[in-house]
Amino acid sequence: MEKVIEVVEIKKAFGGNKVLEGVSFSAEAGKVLGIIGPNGSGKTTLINILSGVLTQDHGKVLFMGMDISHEKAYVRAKLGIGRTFQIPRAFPSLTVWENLQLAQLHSGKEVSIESVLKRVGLYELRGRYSDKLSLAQRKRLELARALMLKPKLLLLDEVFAGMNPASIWEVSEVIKGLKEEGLCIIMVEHVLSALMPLVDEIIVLADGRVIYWGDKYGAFKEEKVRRAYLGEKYSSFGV
Amino acid sequence: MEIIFQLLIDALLLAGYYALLSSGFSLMWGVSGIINLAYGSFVLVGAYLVYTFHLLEMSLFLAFPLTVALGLISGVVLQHLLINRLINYEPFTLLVLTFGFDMLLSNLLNFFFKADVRSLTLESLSGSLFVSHFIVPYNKLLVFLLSFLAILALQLYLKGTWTGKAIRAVSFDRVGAELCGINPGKIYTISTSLATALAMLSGGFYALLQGFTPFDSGGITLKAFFVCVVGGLGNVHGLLLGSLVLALSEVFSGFYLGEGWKVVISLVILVLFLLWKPQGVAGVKYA
Amino acid sequence: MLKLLSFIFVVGCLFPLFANPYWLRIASSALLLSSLSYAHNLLFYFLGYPAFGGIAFFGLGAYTFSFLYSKGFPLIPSLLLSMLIPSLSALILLPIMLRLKSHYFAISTLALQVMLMELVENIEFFGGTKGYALNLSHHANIIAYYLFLLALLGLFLFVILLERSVFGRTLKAIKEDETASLTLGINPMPYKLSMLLLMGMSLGFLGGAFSIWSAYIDASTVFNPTLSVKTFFVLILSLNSPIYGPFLWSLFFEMFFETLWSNFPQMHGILLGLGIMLLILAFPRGLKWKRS
Amino acid sequence: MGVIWGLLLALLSVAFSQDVIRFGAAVSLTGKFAKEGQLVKRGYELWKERVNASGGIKVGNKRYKVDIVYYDDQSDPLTSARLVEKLIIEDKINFILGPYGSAQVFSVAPIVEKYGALMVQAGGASSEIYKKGYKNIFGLYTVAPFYGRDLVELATKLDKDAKRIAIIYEKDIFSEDVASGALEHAKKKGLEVVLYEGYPKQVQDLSSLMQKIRLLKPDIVIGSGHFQDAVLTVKQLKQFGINPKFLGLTVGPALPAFVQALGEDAEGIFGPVQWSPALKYKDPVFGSTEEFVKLYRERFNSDPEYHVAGAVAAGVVFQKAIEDAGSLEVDKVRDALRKIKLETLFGVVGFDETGKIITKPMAIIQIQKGRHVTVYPFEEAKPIYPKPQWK
Repeated sequence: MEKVIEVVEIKKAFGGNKVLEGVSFSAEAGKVLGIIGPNGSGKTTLINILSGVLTQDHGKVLFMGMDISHEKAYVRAKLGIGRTFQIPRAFPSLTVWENLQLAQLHSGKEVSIESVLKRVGLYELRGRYSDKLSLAQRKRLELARALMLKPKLLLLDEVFAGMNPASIWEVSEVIKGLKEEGLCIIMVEHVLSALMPLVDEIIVLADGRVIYWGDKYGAFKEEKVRRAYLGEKYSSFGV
Repeated sequence: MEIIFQLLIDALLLAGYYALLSSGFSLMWGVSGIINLAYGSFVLVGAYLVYTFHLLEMSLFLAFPLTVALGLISGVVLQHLLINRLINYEPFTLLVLTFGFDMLLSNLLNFFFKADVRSLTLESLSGSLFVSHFIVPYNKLLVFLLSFLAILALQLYLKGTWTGKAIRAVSFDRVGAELCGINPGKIYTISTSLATALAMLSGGFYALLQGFTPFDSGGITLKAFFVCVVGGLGNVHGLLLGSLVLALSEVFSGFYLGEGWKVVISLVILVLFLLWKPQGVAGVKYA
Repeated sequence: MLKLLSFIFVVGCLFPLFANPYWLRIASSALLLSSLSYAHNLLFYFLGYPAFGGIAFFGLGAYTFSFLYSKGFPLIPSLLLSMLIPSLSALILLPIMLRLKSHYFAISTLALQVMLMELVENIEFFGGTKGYALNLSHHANIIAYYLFLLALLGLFLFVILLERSVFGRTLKAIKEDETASLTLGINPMPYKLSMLLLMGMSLGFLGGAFSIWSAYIDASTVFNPTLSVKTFFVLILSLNSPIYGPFLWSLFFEMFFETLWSNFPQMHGILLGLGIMLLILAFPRGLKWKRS
Repeated sequence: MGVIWGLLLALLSVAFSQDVIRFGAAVSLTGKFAKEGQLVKRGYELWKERVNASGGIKVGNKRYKVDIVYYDDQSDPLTSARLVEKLIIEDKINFILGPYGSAQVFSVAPIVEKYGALMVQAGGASSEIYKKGYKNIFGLYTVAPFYGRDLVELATKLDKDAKRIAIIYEKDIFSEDVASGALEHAKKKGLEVVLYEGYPKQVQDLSSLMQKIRLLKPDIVIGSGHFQDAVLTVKQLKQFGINPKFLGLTVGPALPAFVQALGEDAEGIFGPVQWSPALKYKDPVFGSTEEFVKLYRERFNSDPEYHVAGAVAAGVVFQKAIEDAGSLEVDKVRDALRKIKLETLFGVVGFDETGKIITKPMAIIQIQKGRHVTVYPFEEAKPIYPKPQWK
């Protein structure tokens, strides 16, 4: 399988505090890669670097074999990298439909708004202004917006956070469907119960370093992972 | 060659005054984040007050403290009547409010004092001190010393007293300060009234230094803004450094390029700093 | 929307035929103020940048026009150049736009405006402190009036189209959340660039028309910060009605303050300052008319 | 009986409802030019009172009283332009008596020309005003370059080896014009111009300039500006201990307020003037210069300045032109003004096609023991040279 995204020795620091200290990994089409780790381990920064919102201090990002390390965010979006935000950023003065219409115009891809809205379950709310939506609905809107780009790589930043179980199930189905269609999906997530069924591989980030990358079941056997995740005292708990 | 030293002396004297002139503006901006465009008019109100007191045969030793007292009171009034109403709206609305207030104040001054050029020329200060072939006008020297003392007093107050520490705490982190039981509202009022008092005090010195008209306020506010942007907010080194840069640029461009270029050169420096180093040379807080 | 536009067009064209010079002057200054507001709104309402110092390009247009016209250039080419030069120089704002937000952006553009004023006064080549006295024909006032009317109608139509178009919605997306719009494939640069050029161009044109209207211009009149505050005063009040607001508020503003000026010129400055304070205190978020 | 009453009433009404010619003037009553502006207004008022006392202006067989509407332009050119526009379109006045200050005249002229009104001004001397091809603008001041030229002429006459000259000027179209006249003449006379520099109008502190002058040690200092500039220049020259042998300042020295402001320090300073009370001319309204000066001294117990005399002359010239034209129509009065050749207390008044006065020379006064004395072109008293040191 050809690698959709490859990340080589990514380093990033804000002022003195180093957030990412040499992160490397890759992911293929049709695979879901989960990224977990305690707060402040650099997960969201990593997503921002992959999507071009931030630029790394050091290291390379390859997408479908092309080096996009220094491409701007809107160029990466056009290439087919869609993303959602930890705190949803819908455009308040535009309706749901207008949000997607904007994405359709600028992505230049032939994707029908109606089908995407139906897929994420927002079709009935298409005329509503996005600041009138609930948190979960706004997350679906962001997912829909990303799908308008006909993405090959989808970056989901804690899409399940704050969602009720029913929506979690629905969105999981959508993600499964996308996976079958051959999308490569990277999910940063804390809701492990929802994440585990979806992912093929897991990366555990701690203090800006990858301390585990591999099959999802092996992750929690690792002593380092438990200590990083559950803290010193409880690391041996429930072994 | 000694003209360079002469210019440096002039710049130093001017820098001392500019530090006091912009201290109020910097305090208000640093603590409550308000850019007070009416600051220049408060300086002029101070100048006209001292001028009027002097006309009424009042000795300056009484005129200045009275002006400072009036400054403290008007600061409290300004904060409660006007600023507090818009404090939680877009900061831009405060900009428009203070600009309208500046227009009101300068036109009121024009209404009462007419647009004639006034100045406070004291016989004792009109001469100059000749040190070998360097010249130090008495009025500039006196204003330099008094400004220095005033800034020292301000520093002692901010560093020494409890309220002073509270003001500095609020200026660094409002939320943090609030968590330790400091009521930011009260601190804003104190800092605004302190700022207007400093403005009026420096207005009195302005009258000693040169002639003034009701419509000089724009130029004064711009100088204070320059010092805060270039020097940076949040500490006295920024204030002193910013004033020195302003004084040096004015004195040297005035001498080598001509009087007209003083303001232009300082504005060019200001815009460059706004572009590349908005937090200023020694500033700790983001401007 | 278009009903109001055609109404303004008809009334506007016929107005000078039976208005005496006094009312013609009030109408002209109202048209000028509303056009200035619409021009500034291209950046303020559509992109969220309060170009407090936008009047710098108005002044630049006035100086370009007067400089060329007094050198013998005919009216139309001078007017065209007085659109071109300010719109190109508006690009100076681009680097500032990229780094500074909201009221810091406002202050730095104001500093730019005052700098331009001082610069123009210091360089003899631009007429120095003399400024320009243009000898114009008797019906210069009428020409200026129609130029202002043309500017208003043009900008008014443009704003209406912009508000409805996808281009307009993209601008608002960039204004509301530039990062999010980036991830949709929107490159904000060409949008900011085009709005800057448009604002510079329309302000330059208004500067040229102002020179014809006032016949005498000097640095402190056409770079006057009071003009910036009057414009933003109108914009703040029309925050919630970008289509009608600027036009109607300008009409009210000029009507009120112009008659005020002629009856008691002394009190004009005092009441203008007081008026600005009272209105901003009363409507900090602008008057709520209609969610247009 | 009824008939006589009717006649009497008719006669009375004619006398009282006598027609009025309204003139308009936007003058600087406050601001930087307040001193000079108030004197110009005083000149207009003196002319008005005298004309109305002697029955008013005769147009054809009717007599018109004179009324003047004043506005204060606060020494700002734009306000001046707007106020004159207000005079023309709101107050419907077509005869404009000029404002004080060349910048104000420069800003008002296009407005007067645009609305087809008519202006006679005795307040702006800059030659720029007459380069615009205006038809309805007439000025009684000899143009500014003569101020500078005569000062340099006098300086070189008094002292052959005074070679180093410094010229500083307020950046204003009058002061720059004077400075250029002085510069041109200084070069012609082979003087070494060590400094030629302007300063912005609103500046109140010239220390940078003073440092330069102190360094250059010129023999002759020419300061071109208005009243405030002259006072500021003297104060700062003294503060910086600069003692030029010849000090010439425009506008300031001619005003008594100059001596009041500076006292001792005003001694020996030269000032170019448009007119001096020592001149001898006849006048159609005041009889002669002496009679005017006597009347002025009795009323204001001080010598009249050239600003007052010029303003009075402006009124007299306007009046004569209206009487010559025998009508109130602007075009007819303008043609009468163009052809006028009138000896007034201010001097012989005659205009060229641009409206500039060409028939009146300048004079220079010096402050001696608190009074100004004409020392050029004729010597009312010996000029003191070099200037006494600052006390």
